Amino acid sequence: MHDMSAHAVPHGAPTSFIRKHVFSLDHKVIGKQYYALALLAALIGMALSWIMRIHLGWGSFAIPGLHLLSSTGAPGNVLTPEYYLQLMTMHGTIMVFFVLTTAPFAAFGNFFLPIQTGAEDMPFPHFNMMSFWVTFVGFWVLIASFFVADGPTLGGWTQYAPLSAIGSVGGPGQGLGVVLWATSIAIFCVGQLFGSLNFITTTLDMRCKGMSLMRLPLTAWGWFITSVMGLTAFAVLMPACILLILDHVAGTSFFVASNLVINDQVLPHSGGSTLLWQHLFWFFGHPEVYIAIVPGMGIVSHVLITNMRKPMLSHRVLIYSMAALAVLSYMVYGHHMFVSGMNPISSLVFSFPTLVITIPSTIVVLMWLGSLYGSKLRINSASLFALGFVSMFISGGVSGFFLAQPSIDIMLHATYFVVGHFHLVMGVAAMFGIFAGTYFWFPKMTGRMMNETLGKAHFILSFIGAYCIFMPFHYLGIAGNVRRYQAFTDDYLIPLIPVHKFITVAALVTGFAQLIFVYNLIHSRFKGAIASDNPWQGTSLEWSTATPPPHNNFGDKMPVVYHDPYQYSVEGASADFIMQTSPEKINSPNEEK
Amino acid sequence: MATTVHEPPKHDLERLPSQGSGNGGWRNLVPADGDLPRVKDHAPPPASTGIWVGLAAITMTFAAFTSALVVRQGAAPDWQHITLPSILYFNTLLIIASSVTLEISRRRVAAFMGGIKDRAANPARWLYITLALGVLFVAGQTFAWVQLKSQGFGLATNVSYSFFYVLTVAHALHLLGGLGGLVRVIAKLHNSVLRRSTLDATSRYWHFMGVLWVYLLFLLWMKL
Amino acid sequence: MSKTKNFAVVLSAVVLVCCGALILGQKVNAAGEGKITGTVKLDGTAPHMKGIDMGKDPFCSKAHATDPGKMETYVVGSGGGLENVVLYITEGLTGPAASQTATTEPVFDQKNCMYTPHVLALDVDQKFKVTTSDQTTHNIHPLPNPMTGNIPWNQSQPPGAAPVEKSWKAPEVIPVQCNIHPWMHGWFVVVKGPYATSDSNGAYTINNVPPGSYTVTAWHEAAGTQTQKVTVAAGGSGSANFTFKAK
Amino acid sequence: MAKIFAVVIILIAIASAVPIVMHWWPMPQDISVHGTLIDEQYADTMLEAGISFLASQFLLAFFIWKFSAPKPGERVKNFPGGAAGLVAAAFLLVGTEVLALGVFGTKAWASVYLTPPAANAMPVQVQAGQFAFYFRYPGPDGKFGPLHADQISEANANFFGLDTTHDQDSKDDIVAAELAIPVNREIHLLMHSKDVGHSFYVPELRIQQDFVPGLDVTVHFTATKIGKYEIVCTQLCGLGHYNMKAYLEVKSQEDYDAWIKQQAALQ
Repeated sequence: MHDMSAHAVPHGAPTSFIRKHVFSLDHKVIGKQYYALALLAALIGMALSWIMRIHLGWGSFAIPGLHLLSSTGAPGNVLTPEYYLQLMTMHGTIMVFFVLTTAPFAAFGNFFLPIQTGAEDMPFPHFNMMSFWVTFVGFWVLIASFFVADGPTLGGWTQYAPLSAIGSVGGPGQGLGVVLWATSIAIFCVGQLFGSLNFITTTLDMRCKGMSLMRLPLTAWGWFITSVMGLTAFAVLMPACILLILDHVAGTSFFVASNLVINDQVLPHSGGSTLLWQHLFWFFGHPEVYIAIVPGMGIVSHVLITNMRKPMLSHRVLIYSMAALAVLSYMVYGHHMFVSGMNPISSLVFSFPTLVITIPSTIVVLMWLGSLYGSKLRINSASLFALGFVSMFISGGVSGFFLAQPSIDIMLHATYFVVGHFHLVMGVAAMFGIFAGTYFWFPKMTGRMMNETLGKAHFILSFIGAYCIFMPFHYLGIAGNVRRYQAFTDDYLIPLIPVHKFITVAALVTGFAQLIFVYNLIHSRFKGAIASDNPWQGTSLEWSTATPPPHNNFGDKMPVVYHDPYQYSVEGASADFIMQTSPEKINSPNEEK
Repeated sequence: MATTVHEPPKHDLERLPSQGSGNGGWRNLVPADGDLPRVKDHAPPPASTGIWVGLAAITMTFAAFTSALVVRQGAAPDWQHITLPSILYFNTLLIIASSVTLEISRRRVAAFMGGIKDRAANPARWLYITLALGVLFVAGQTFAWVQLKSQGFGLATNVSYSFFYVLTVAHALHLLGGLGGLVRVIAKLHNSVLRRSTLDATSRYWHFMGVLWVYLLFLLWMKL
Repeated sequence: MSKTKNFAVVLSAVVLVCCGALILGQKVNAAGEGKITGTVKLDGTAPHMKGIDMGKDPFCSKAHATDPGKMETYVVGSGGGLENVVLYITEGLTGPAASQTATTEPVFDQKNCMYTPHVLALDVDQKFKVTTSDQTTHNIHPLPNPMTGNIPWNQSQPPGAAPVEKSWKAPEVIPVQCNIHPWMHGWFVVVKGPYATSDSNGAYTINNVPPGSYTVTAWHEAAGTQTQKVTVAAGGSGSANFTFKAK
Repeated sequence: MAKIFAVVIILIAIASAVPIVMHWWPMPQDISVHGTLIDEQYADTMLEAGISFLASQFLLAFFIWKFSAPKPGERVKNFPGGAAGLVAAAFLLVGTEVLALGVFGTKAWASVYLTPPAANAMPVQVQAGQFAFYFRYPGPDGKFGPLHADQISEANANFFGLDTTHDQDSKDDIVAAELAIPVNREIHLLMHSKDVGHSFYVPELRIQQDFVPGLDVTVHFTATKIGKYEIVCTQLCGLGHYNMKAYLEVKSQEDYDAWIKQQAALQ
């Protein structure tokens, strides 16, 4: 194990290929590895959503070659009901855990947090390396469930007990499939705990000279707050998964109640608590939503500031708002359980903090809008995606008003309204944050620029496409369209099928737009224009170092920080931006008074 | 025993050895005008921050187990009272004793690093004793599991036993991590590359395991 | 040298003759196979079969618009003949008749949201097909006891999907149900050796029974099992009639 | 590009709002007594959320249009009122808004969950199982017989596990696959799950409640319009989840009496 010290250079530059690119201790390589994993996971997740959308629009359409994935799940290339649910569960799990958690947090955070704090590396590089490789193993354990006898689990990414805990009598994939799922998630939790440990310690202990906490850029704050949330949330999900696995393999009764009858057989379990799983899961699950979105808020603020050529109206207010979101996220998890048989008084108790959480969210949005006023906005792929994030966050946020109220939740719970809400606010918004970060930092990460024309085309198609997919979801929900149905056979749902067809077409088009991004990413990696050290005229530490950064981030000389992070358009300054490392004296800096 | 202790040079020599190294402030004491000479660099070694972060995560995990136990107990009337194997109380004495021996060892190393050489006699011996007590504790826990199992009380016999096994095994697994840390500290001490922050972090972890065990014992005694 | 050669020739000849005799013996045996026939009746009035409410699936309720579906636990024909009784030999089977696997491939169809037939008798390792004639998705979920060596499965069949081809490894009475249409219940009765299922009049014929004396067992899903001793002469037939009491 | 983007935002915002503003897309009709409160709450929320949505999207589009092409030499400006003004606005506007919604919403919630059912409410038990609902009426004696999990047999249509030979109370219990209820009569629905989690959702009735295995939950409601409605399951319960449904038939008292008589004969 590595020596837990950081004052000396953490580790020398590796020479062998394996230590350089595979089992690397370098946070930058680990960040790129996380990014690659998230990209792979996102492509798989997107392909799954295509299959589901085609099935929902045209239920009898045979998708060529689908039987190769599972001959029993898709006989004649048409999805069976169970396989639809199995793909849906995998889509949700892959997207939430292996894309939305890894990309904005683990990938970008790993690459840029140490650089932005002025550190040579994370304090525990071996833990950092393990964090990635553990997550990697977790991913393949999950993917492996596609290839076991009954296929993956069909219980949904929330895996409500007792369906998830009774074993294969519950349906295809509920035996080994669930065990693999829970194992994968428990492994994933371990990986993220290692990661959070490093992130928190980096932020607290590894800052360079002059880098006070308030001098950290908003991205670093986003990652720091997220890692605190991750530390507490994943530490709760892991024991929940362990108990779930024990219910399967050891015959315990944590989640399975007495006298349950399936196929006319009384199950051998007794006394377990159905709601226990929901409490444990949502105690993790709601902070998880913010784990996905808070790094995006940081990235978007950072990108916007650089492209607006002015700082946010208030640096501190944004930080406090993000922290308030994090704290409140633990007090509101019960709003997922309004109609789940919980004490109706608790529903009201959970409802108020849920409504209160709109206040910090509104403040964040108002800070973005207010800062946009009077700016010198540059339009490029990165800033477009950041502005798109703001739009999506608003749209996804206002539907939260409805779901926060138990009385309206009676109508909208478990309908497409909820699906639309969380896809906009957590899925699309977080994805836009990832895209903004990618277009913004790609030059620093690879040394080459991305193609702007393709980037803008990618943006406008994704923006319109995402609204065409997810806005109609809300209407479907208002009409009472239940989620997690593989076909709509109910009399009142049949008239809604044309809407589903429209959504399917929109989803296919939007999906293809993402292939433009993949092409742009790969093409620019090898053929893009060479990037300068500071292509966007940014001020934070990642722009003070070489492109791409050397092994220990800053070469021979460690940076010294003289200013708050966002000194743009400072009156009387020599340029429209002053880097944090510039010793230039400023008469009236953009700082908190 | 020819062990020497080596500590890299420190910036703030005025710190007392008994305080350990976790008492540093943050690096954010920066005047807004960028007046660097007034900046005090008090960042603690990452190991001492890291260990608190790690302990926070472990605390959350056991808090989740505890709340699961409370909720599950209230969910159904099938909760059984079980008599804890009496060896657990003996094990408790072992783990408390191991904390004491580790603390003695830590103080000796600290004293040595602080320059008070005559009190530094054989810190490694106390580390070995701690290690032995830790191994004995795990052996004792294993004995308790085997004993219960031989009486016919398995993991799935009743939910009380399920929680008993889950909590004690989870604690033992975490304790094994602590034993690994102790082995590492001993190895470093022999190679004269031990940092005080490493020893401090390991001993905090170890003490925490002791506190956690006492808490778990109390919880099991009260609830089961 | 030549002696060895001669020996080899003689040995081959002996082997050939023996094999020929064996094969011929089989044929002779087959020619002498008999059968067991009889009828199965239900004593007393047939129990009332509850109707099935198929309202939740528009296809099913439409298919049964004129003829409401009802439970098929007791299907009694004219004269009290009991349908869906499986008759098979439990004692006395020896040699190839016991180990041979039937080569026909019976079909278990899902038609108008019911199983046709309601009871499908099968030989061990005999292949069978599950097909669907309905314009609604069905799910086929047989529930064998895993301890027997039969592997449970659970898969759905959308309209127009290819038949599912399966077989069972061990003798067992296996209930099968559709998870999507909870009223759909049927049975796979897996037995060793020749078998028959009683028709709507309660009549049955077990073919390919070598001469000998046997115990014939009649199995009904609700009425239970009965056994009788039967003797079959070479090329002739034995007879066994069963009478069940409704439970 | 900036101007195209601004126009796109405006168009999307308007297109999203039109079906709601023009009442082209209402909620399903309401047939319950308590539904009025929920619908009012929904309308209020829609108004406030809609205004917030349109205002912020328009503002975003306007700022993008206006500030994306700065003239050379132009200086950046600060928002009048600054951060403090905006924070105060957020607290005042959004704070009072959500507080009001929360307080008024409590009334609607209380009408469903915090009031006990009337003494003369008609009890009906609903059992959810993979993948069907079954309903049990207590019969003339007004008592439900006990359930025996080990006697449940779908093959023999004993869905609840009733022991009609031994349990006196079970003998006259009526089991049906649809929920028929008299109009304008309060129903006390006793919810029981046979296996996993399910949910009881009738959009027209403004009722959604999960079945919790091992815990019997109840809801009560009064239907006010005669008709046939669908009961669907909204809690993922397995492969047949999409097809787990039953009908709610709200009948006049006479029709209901006839129906229950007919069902009793079928048992």
